[in-house]
Amino acid sequence: MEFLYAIEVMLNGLMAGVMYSLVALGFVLIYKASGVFNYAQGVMALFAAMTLVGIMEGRVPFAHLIDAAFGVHVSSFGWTVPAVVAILLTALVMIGLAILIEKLVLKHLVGQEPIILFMATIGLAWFLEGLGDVMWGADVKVLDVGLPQGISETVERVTYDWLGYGFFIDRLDIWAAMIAAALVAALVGFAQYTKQGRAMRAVADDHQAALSVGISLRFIWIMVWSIAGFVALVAGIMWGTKSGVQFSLSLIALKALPVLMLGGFTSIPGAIVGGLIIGMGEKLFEYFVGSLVGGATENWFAYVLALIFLVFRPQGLFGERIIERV
Amino acid sequence: DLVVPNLSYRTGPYGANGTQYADGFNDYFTLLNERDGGIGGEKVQTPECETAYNTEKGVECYEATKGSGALVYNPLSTGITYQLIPKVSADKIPLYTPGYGRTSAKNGKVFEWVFNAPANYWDGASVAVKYLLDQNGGSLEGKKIALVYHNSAYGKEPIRTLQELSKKHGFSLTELPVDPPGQEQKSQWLQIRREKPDYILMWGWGVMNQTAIQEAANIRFPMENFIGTYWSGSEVDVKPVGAGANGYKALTFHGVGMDYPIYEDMTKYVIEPGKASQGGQFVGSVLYSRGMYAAVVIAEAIRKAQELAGTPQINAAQLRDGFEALDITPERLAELGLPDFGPEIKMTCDNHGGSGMARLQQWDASTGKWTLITEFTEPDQEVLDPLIVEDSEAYAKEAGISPRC
Amino acid sequence: MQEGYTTADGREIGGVLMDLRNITLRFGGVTAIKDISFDIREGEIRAIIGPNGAGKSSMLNVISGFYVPQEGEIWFKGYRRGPMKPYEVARLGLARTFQNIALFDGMSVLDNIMTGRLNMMKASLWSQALWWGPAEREESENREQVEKIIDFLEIQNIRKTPVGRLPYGLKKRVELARALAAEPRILLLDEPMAGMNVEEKEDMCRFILDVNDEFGTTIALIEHDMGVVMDLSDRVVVMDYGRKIGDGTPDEVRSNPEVISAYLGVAHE
Amino acid sequence: MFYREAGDFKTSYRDDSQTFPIKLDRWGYYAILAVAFLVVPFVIDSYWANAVLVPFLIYAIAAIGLNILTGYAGQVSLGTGGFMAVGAYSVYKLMVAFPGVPIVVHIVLAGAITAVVGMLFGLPSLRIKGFYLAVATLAAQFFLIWFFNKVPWFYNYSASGQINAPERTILGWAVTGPATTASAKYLMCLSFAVVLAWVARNLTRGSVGRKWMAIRDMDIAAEIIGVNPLRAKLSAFAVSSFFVGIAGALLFAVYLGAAEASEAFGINKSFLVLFMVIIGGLGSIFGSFAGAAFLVLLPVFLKNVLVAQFGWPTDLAAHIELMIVGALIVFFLIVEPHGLARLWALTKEKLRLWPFPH
Amino acid sequence: MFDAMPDRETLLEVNNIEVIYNHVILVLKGVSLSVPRGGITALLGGNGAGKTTTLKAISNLLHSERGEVTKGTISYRGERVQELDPASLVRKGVIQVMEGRHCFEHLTIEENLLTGAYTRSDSRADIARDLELVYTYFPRLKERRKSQAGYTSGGEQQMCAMGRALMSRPETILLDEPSMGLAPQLVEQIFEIVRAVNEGEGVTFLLAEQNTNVALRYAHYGYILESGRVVMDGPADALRENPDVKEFYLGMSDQGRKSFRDVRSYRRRKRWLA
Ligand SMILES: Nc1ncnc2c1ncn2[C@@H]1O[C@H](COP(=O)(O)OP(=O)(O)OP(=O)(O)O)[C@@H](O)[C@H]1O
Ligand SMILES: Nc1ncnc2c1ncn2[C@@H]1O[C@H](COP(=O)(O)OP(=O)(O)OP(=O)(O)O)[C@@H](O)[C@H]1O
Ligand SMILES: [Mg+2]
Ligand SMILES: [Mg+2]
Repeated sequence: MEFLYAIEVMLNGLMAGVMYSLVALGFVLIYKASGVFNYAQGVMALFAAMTLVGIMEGRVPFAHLIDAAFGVHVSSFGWTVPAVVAILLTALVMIGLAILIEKLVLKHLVGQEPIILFMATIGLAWFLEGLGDVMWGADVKVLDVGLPQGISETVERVTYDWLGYGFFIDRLDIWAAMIAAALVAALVGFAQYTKQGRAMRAVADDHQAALSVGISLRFIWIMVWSIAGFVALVAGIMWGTKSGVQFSLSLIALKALPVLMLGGFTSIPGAIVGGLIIGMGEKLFEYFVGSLVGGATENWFAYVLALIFLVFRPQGLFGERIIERV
Repeated sequence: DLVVPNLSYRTGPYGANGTQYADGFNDYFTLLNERDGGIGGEKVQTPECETAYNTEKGVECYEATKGSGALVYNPLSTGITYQLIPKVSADKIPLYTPGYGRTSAKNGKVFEWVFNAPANYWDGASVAVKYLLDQNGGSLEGKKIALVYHNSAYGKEPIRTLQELSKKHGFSLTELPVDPPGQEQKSQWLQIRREKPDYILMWGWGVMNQTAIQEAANIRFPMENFIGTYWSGSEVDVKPVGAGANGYKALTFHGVGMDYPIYEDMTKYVIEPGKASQGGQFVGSVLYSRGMYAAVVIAEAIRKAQELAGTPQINAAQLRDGFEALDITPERLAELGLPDFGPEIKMTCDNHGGSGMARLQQWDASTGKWTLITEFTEPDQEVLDPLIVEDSEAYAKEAGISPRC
Repeated sequence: MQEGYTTADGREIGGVLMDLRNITLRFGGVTAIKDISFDIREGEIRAIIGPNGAGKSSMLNVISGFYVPQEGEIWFKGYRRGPMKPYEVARLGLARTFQNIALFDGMSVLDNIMTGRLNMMKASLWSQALWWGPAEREESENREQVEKIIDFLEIQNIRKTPVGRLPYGLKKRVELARALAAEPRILLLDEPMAGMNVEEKEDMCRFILDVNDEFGTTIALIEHDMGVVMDLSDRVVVMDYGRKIGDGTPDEVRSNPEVISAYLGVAHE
Repeated sequence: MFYREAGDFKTSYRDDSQTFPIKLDRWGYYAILAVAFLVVPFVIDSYWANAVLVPFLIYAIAAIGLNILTGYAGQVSLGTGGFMAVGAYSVYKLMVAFPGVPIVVHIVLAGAITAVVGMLFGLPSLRIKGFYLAVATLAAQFFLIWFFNKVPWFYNYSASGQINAPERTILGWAVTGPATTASAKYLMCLSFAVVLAWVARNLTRGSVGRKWMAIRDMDIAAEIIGVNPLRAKLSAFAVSSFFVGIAGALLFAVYLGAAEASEAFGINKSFLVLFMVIIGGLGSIFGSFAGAAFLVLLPVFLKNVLVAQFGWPTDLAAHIELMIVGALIVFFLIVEPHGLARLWALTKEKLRLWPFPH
Repeated sequence: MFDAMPDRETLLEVNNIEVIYNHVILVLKGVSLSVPRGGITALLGGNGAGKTTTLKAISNLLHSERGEVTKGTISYRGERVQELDPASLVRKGVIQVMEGRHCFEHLTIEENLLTGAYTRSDSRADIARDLELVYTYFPRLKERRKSQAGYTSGGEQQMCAMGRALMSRPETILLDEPSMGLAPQLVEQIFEIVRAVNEGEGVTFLLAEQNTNVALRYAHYGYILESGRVVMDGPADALRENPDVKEFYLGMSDQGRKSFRDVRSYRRRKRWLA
């Protein structure tokens, strides 16, 4: 029984890990393509989810601002948009955002050190956070695109018949796992086997050299940020469904960081494998050790696990070897 | 004019909660100004300052507003309250923290400037246990209760009390901390699923609440056995979960909904003329009501202070006297248009926390409304009083305060 | 041949200072160095030449302790050198320059050169924190030495410039200055003259010869300019594909048929 | 035309390596010090002290600390909040356990304890580099906060885990506790900031500083020319944590007076200090002050303008403030990626050439 | 063999450009050149003379180094190209091989070469054929095709950078110090390749070189740059005979090449710009 329970914890850990991976993927894409550590990824997920809800519910963007500036009360257009259409529209918004980011930020920072670009994404994160709130309001929004939630009875029944103990698996998690698998397969294929994928890796290595062979940084960046925006949207949908769309959604980025470390900043499969290991590790640790030391170990455990791992493999599981030459 | 700063937070991790509270607080004073021309003929100003639930911004807001003759502070944050306790003592300005802040501030002998009536965290814990006792015919012997709490100063507050109560009533207590923000609680809920506690109490705030309620629904925990504290029982916590949240219970120390006469005036003087904070979109919600209730108590204390001082132009020290002589009787509440909205509040020099009475409300997902399911209940003072004395005296010693009264 | 010898222009060369015996270095599947032995004598100018990718830089990295060879022994001043970290090797009196200039871009020329003397600066953290006594004294003393080198290499006017902004040739010179500041027993130079025109090469040669003359510093250098190599060096090692294919005086090497076919192409004048 | 270095000759290496080689700069510096010590304390009110100057000075100390680690030694750290917590809890325990010992000693000791903890968490830096290290230092951040939260000994078993600073005095003046005057708080922080800035400057201009910078710019080359990377990195972690620990101690004891680990020293603090360092300028002491000033003052300023001047609702103002600060950060980075310090230096360079550029 | 080719059409024209880095450092102070179609033009000069800057100004890569062209014009095929981004310039047929190689460290040699073909929309087969061609020019690269470029030797990286540029089937190659760090045999080889590509495929070259000797042997026309100004230009043969060039750039005195050992004192250099 104890053993089965541990397995259940592990399975749920794996599922939680998939949810982290969804966020980590966005980081990896951008890092791989521009060497930029995109701190704004979490906020992008929040922004995407807010926009999605806003569109679905037919909210008027900037209602609050319009109210304050012109004294006109507006809140809703009075229509609703079906989920699929809204998702497409939101994806378009994310592409627009990518174009703007390239135009207003990245373009001017070509060739700067990574830490400077990192800082710029922090500025971006603040801006987007403020913008999201001004556009759609800071209330907690309910996001329902029709994904199922709650215990999967099938799994419970089958495992009960089979093992005498019904496992708890959330249906939302099962969906997340399937979506993540599809995303990863598509992205890996793209990065390794297409011309644009190769160009993207070239850009990550050396901006100047990439320019010199005629790779348009602009195009690559817009492309990658758009894809990352889409990934953020997917992460936003999953996490938003789980716990509502609100400020805290942007903090899931913190859950994705140890995943990145473990998997390697540059590896798409690494994001998934890292997520699985972290998810499983932290749940099992909390289960076996957490109760002995007072609980709430999950936040730091993931980082410590990743840290210990890095000591042995400084580039993460699948990260590119760090080239050390003189 | 009377200045009552509103240290609110409408942004940041808890912005969704803070914004409703701040609206209620503002609107009540607007009502007084519009309808009665203020209190005792003096208009009330509520300069608002955004703290984002951040302690340093809280300090900044305090410093920025205190110069303008601030009478009382109500920051809606336990962290900021702790910051402000030494400051208000030095500056001699009352601090009113209904249902949050430092519990042992109930002891007016040590905390001269802090008031937390009608109820505090420990009262809540005790009332919840009393309710469960009632449900179980007076005995919790052998029952299992799990406490899911926000892993912070705030969330840890009820632990001592609950431990004492568990000794007294013979139930077992499992503590399950959740690190803020609390979007990922799988481990805690798997543990609950395994240990199958009879009841769950929750001390949460912000996104942690709805995630917990969602997870409880996911593992099909019977919602009626799941009780949240005051701050885990607002619409934002249950609505995102939808039908799954039906039957969830929470503590409260005031009434809910709009079935009170005061809302006629509120509509007439505040909402319809477009003077409501944020257009009045949250009127009647739990947190709005709570913000309004805090304003009601402050307004009554001001009235009392004016009476004692013999002038409408009171200062902060006079307001403290007003608080200490405050007695909001049920009749007075009815007069204010809020019959049976809150318990009777009676404060004295040594009791800054009132009676500590609280009640329970339950969520009905189909109508989207909270309904009150118990009367105001008295907490177990026998257990609480010694704890309060102990904690406040420790503070007095640390801070070198000699008890008054 | 333990004894020294006298060069054509009459300089006395001492005994063996460093002896590399049967060095083999592999990177995964690539064997960068295959069983190479040679020695460097006190006071001589020793050149290492060979085609690109032959393993010359790797050899220098082995000497300075950055690569650890899978096989072979390194003897220094008559003692076998155990496994050592690069910074420990540096303290034995080895200093070097790098093929792809490894200056500290964020620092000024002066600070870069001062880093060469780090091993001679021993003031404690405390005295440095308070800038008191030993720290201050030491700073001035070392600064004086460094200024001598700056004068010697004629880079006075760029003292305070951040090195990132300097043109290539000057960077090379600053790198040399940094290596010299360490007052090394052996100076390892990896293509010190790459990317320079003749005039600048002449200057560089002059500096190298003077260092060798004045301080008696032993020099090992890698260079692709045959003119420079043949004129400067006392003895030359030739590498190809990780193997040693020649070792001897410039004249001997020049007429070695294997060297000609692998490296020089045509017989060089 | 007025800003000149001509005619300002140095006759010794000692003069040449002083902090402000240009006379005008030196005078400016003395003037600022004189005003800060002799004028400001008499005119300061509690709003300026508590909302602006005290936090500015404390953050400047933390920023100098992080700048030593990140700007000089090139090791990006996101553990600053955790290390500040170490400083705060150390000083609390010391203050309560040894009430007779002067508070300044406690604060310095708190710094020393933090230095040891910092060194411990600095160990992985030998293997882990760049952003991997940055993320790895988050382990310190989360672990330390959890630890202070979980072990009741640190907060003397108080019910809520809050710590409160008791009153302590220097020469009869209260510097901690509720009775502290605005100018006492300010002077206390100012003295620490000035002394520590001076120490930081000394360290960074000497051989330790060069070792750090060498490791930052090219660690392999540094090792080959004789820098022991372990010692250089650990000394950077130690010194940096010492500064950060003192900042944490001051933040808790002098500024806030009460604190709780996860609220006062959360991950946001780590990021905030890192922003200060980058905005101000990596590898610049002056930059640390500039960055701290920028990020402490700007929000206060914007808030005052938007709410007090324009009368906007506070939430809208807060959101727009966030947008403006974010946009300004990006804007400054585009104008000058090396921070305010470089911007200032460039301005001076232009002034020096003025009115004859090129 | 064509010499100065005065009759040829001018492909690239640089007219009196000024370049400033970081808004303050003035590096080029009015440089003019013209590059004829199908020719090899050499840009010579000492360290820091501004050769690299000139090439980057042409290929529009200055931007990312915080440098900008503040005066003068650059035209390619008579069209102003200053405003173009580097990618469009590559599409027009101008590609630069940067100083210091700049290979993509984490990509393999072969992937590096393939990025060179990024702007081409030709079929895979065409690209594969060109890849083979590059491998025949540089057999060493074929051996290392699967290694990460970051781990190859300096010379291998230089070849990789050259090969990568060839992969774009350019009309003009701007070559910055191709000989730096290469073994003598390889230097000859690379210049032979330059000549072969030039003659066989009509590619125009503008090359910046320190190795004046070789450069002038292969180039048709040369410019000598000093401190950001063109101080001398002329057909390669004429330059080779110029006594100043002989002494300062070729290291020859009247007695022929002198030994580096015999340089006894630091000479006061002759400067055209005193
Ligand atoms: N990014 C930059 N910022 C500031 N100054 C620069 C920058 N790049 C080059 N310079 C300056 O411009 C001048 C010319 O440099 P450039 O690289 O064009 O010379 P070069 O002729 O190519 O020299 P070399 O033969 O050494 O490569 C040099 O003095 C250099 O210091
Ligand atoms: N760290 C490393 N990992 C893998 N391979 C390496 C490494 N360092 C060098 N090599 C390989 O070893 C061989 C020798 O390289 P090395 O740099 O020593 O050549 P070199 O003789 O200096 O050539 P060049 O004259 O071009 O600089 C090359 O094929 C290179 O790819
Ligand atoms: Mg080499
Ligand atoms: Mg150049």
